[in-house]
Amino acid sequence: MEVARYRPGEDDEPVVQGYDVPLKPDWAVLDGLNHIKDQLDGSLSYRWSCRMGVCGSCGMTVNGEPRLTCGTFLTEYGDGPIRIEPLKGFPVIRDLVVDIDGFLAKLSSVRPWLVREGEEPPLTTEYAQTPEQLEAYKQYSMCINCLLCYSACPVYVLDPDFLGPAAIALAQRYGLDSRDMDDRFDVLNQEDAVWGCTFVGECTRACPKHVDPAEAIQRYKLTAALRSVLPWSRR
Amino acid sequence: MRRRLEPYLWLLFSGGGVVAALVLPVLVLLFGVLMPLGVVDWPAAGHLSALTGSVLVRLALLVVAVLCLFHAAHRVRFTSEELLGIARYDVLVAVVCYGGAVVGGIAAGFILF
Amino acid sequence: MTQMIDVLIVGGGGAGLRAAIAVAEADPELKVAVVSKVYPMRSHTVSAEGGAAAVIGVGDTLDEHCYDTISGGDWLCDQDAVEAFVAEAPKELIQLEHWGCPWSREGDGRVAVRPFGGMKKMRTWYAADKTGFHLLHTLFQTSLKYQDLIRYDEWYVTKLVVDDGRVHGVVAVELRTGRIETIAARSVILATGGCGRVFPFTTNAAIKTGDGMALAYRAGAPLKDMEFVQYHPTGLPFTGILITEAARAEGGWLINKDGYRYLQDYDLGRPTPTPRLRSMELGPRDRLSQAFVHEQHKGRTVDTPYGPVVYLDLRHLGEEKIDTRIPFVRELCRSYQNLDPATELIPVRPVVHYMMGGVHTDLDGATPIAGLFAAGETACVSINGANRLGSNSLPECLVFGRRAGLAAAGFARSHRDGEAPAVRSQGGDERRRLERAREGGGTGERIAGLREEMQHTLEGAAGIYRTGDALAKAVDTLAELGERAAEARVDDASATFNTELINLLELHTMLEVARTIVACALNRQESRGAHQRTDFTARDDAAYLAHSLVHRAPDGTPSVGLLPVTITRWPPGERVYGRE
Amino acid sequence: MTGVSAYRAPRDRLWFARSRRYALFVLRELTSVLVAWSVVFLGMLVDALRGGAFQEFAALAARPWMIALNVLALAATVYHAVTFLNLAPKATVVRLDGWRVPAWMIQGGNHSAWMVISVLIAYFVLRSP
Ligand SMILES: Cc1cc2nc3c(=O)[nH]c(=O)nc-3n(C[C@H](O)[C@H](O)[C@H](O)COP(=O)(O)OP(=O)(O)OC[C@H]3O[C@@H](n4cnc5c(N)ncnc54)[C@H](O)[C@@H]3O)c2cc1C
Ligand code: SF4
Ligand code: F3S
Ligand code: FES
Repeated sequence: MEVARYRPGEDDEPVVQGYDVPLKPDWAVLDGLNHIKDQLDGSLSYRWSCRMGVCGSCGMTVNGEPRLTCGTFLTEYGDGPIRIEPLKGFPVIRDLVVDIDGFLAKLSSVRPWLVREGEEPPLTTEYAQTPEQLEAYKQYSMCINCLLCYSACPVYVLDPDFLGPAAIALAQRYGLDSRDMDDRFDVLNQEDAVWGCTFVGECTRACPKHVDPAEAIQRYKLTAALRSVLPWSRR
Repeated sequence: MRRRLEPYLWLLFSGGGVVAALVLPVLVLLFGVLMPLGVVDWPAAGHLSALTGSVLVRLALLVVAVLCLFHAAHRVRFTSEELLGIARYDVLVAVVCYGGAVVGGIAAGFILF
Repeated sequence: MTQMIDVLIVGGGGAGLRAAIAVAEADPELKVAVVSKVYPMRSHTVSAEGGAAAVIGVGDTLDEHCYDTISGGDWLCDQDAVEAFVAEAPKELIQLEHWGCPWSREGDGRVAVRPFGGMKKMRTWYAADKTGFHLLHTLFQTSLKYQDLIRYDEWYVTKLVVDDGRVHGVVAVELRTGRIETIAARSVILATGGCGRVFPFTTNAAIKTGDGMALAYRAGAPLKDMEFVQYHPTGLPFTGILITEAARAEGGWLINKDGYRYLQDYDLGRPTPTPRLRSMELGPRDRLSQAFVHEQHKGRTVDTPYGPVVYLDLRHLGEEKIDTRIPFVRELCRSYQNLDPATELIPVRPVVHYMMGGVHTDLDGATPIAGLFAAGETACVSINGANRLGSNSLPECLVFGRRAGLAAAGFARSHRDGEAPAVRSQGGDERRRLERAREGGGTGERIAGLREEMQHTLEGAAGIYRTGDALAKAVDTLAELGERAAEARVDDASATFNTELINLLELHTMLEVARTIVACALNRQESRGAHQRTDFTARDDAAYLAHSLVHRAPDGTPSVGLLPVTITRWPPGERVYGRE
Repeated sequence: MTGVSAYRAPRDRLWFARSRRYALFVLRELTSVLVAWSVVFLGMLVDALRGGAFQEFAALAARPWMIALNVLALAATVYHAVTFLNLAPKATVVRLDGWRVPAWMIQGGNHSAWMVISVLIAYFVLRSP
């Protein structure tokens, strides 16, 4: 495995370090990294936790492609070498660890919570929602914030101010929820938001959870355009 | 200001994309490739003139031309910004691109009417 | 030195975030902070699959949920806690619905429920089979609404500042910069989750290292019922990835190498084609995991490179049901086991899953240390007793997260004094200790080797079945491992994102917790729920209808005592499954 | 809070050459240049018709470089049509009774419409007077 190392203060830019890792059929790339950390070089830093593809922390660039390392297997790459780099498009804090605070700020900016007007009903009954209404946004609620889509999107990589695929998909997740009363037009109808996307579509390809953020964005473009043409129509 | 324009530009772009997809390939195939190569004969000039004689057809052609040009302008704007990294000059690029489309549209209008 | 925090919450999982929102809602004037060693939405609550139990259905009653919980816990639950829990759980799940949680629905728009192990009625709410994921993201995203909420993301808490029986704050390392800070606080809530990583084979994420338990224990608070470690009967071999109980609730069967539904041999009822509540595959987890060990001894399991397995059979459910009810199970099997459960058998074996024990608290999450609270898996309010029922834990995080939040807010409001001198002095000591750990390097063995040795010691001595001899030996092994760990080798002297230092600190906390598990298990000379002694095979209510309470003695060794169980309305009885 | 020492990769000038799919995307976007050319070309045709210079136009169109250019334009407009009509269902999610019309149906509909319109245009152009 060829692993990009970056030690702030020591390196001016990432350098590649090679390690010999046994090729075991059951091993994910993450198991390979753990082998390095546990047996060969304790100073390698990277994030991981659930190793079942749901916590979203182990995204890295594997042979040029953004992948979840816990769900990518060594055997996919034959005898190697496999090159592991941090996710593209983000500042690198150390080794394979990138700075994602920018994304968290973007996420907060789209109001990713249920917006209601008026009194909240008592805690004895739920809001009704049919399976069809659930289906309307369900897909967009599956995002694990792994940020592979950002790393795959050239628009984001060129311009870090772009609101980006996952944040817009999550805005749509609430926007299309039958219980929500906000359309998030003010934040989404922006040049750095949906209009920044040129529909490269790589975000959807990279997404391990089939969220299809590209679709979420294009749908909002139509919504926003219709809303602009017919100002009295809300959603 | 730009923010409020963006949705309209996108509508024009999308409309242009659809129109371009539906009508351009066959026209280019006929007039640009098959006829010049002699695979099919050029129709009589009179027939074509008659076709474009009707105001309705000419209006339709104008719409097609304008939309397609807008479509192209929009894409050229973004692609050039992405390829050349000149997004910071977006306003200028936009003026040039859409301006080109407007000029083209006016020219089309002159030709047709 | 930073500002004075009113309520400082350590942990951004289900319990921690629920507590934070409760405080923010109750009193916007209070300064609330959440410290978490991972970004909150990465917390392990995200992995919970099956569901969350609360009574809503017609024909179900609070008393029945209480009874299922108490009998499931082999009468070691505090019944006043269970009653409070059961009564508040429905409100919490509805609250979550109001915050947008995408619960699965019935055709008419009501929330749907499914059956679950050890539950007599269908009362488990679910969001397909990603319940914890949706719950956590809903909580996290809702918490973003409270813009005054302070977050310390990727900060690792190393110590509680306690002076004169009262908590005054915490010391924490910021991973990104290596900065060591003392955060002064009027009250602290521990919500750091479980400690499955002290075992070698677990469903738990890498972050589940029992930090909160060790923090409280070192600060002088007792831990409770640490011997009760839940094995989940269906983990995938090698990875330990969990195949949720929902797979059995939807009708999956457990079969041995002869294709025989072996649970019928272990007093869990007769096999029926469709699932029956509290019977066979829907029995409680302790009994199912124990049945596996017996099958293994009878030679009716299948050997694989990763140990013996039995099979979970979902084939008869059909593709459509699998895809709508338990799609994540199929996804996990495909990506991690390379098989399709619609047509193939899933190899499974028992896997360490959940910690019934934890920091001793009362019904409001308060520990014996003033101002210190605990909630979630790290706490032991004692609703789980000797064995937790599946789907009780997520609502536990919510109910007691909220309660702890409100209680801590109350505490902070009534203690408006300024910063205690201990903050500065203890903070300084801890900083020097950490700096030494980072720079000293250590000369001994690798962290990973020590960790593995500890894990195997625990598995050998404190697994599904335990004996006094093995436990006594483990006490010595762990003490010796503790000494070796103090000398462990650290390659990484960098301040920036030094995960090796964190690994070392986690090893120390795990060793601390491991020693309490073994000590409690050694002390309890009976078999109850998840604690099965082959040298004391019967339940002994006369001597042990009591919680284990373990304190840290001044020399660092655990000292175990007993504390009576609160019984309100359900006197101890026999645990009956599969029979009417 | 951003650490002072975080490393930012410099702008990658050749990002579009890094993967086949990026290149295909850029190609898709660049079809727009030839779309514009096609409009210009057809404009010239109409202009020639109305100015009575049809023969000159036909001669110009028959120049080899012109044919080559138009073959390229044909390829580009076809590529544009295929990609654009395929992507259309992304923006327009159609639901009937809560049932989401699958993308392939919308795409199929789009492509059928394209064929029908093409045939109609060809018919009107080629129909002998
Ligand atoms: C695979 C799996 C499936 C499960 N399925 C179900 C189910 O279907 N139903 C059910 O009811 N229960 C289920 N459970 C159990 C349930 O998910 C957990 O008990 C519960 O989520 C624990 O939540 P928590 O908030 O206590 O802790 P966690 O979610 O584990 O959060 C711990 C938090 O503490 C932080 N932290 C820890 N140590 C430190 C430190 N030193 N410094 C700073 N921060 C720290 C972490 O960063 C994290 O934010 C499941 C568990 C597993 C493992
Ligand atoms: S949309 Fe997909 S790729 Fe992007 S962050 Fe979410 S899960 Fe990851
Ligand atoms: S890759 Fe980027 S440009 Fe749009 S469609 Fe996806 S966000
Ligand atoms: S480790 Fe959690 S997604 Fe890979």
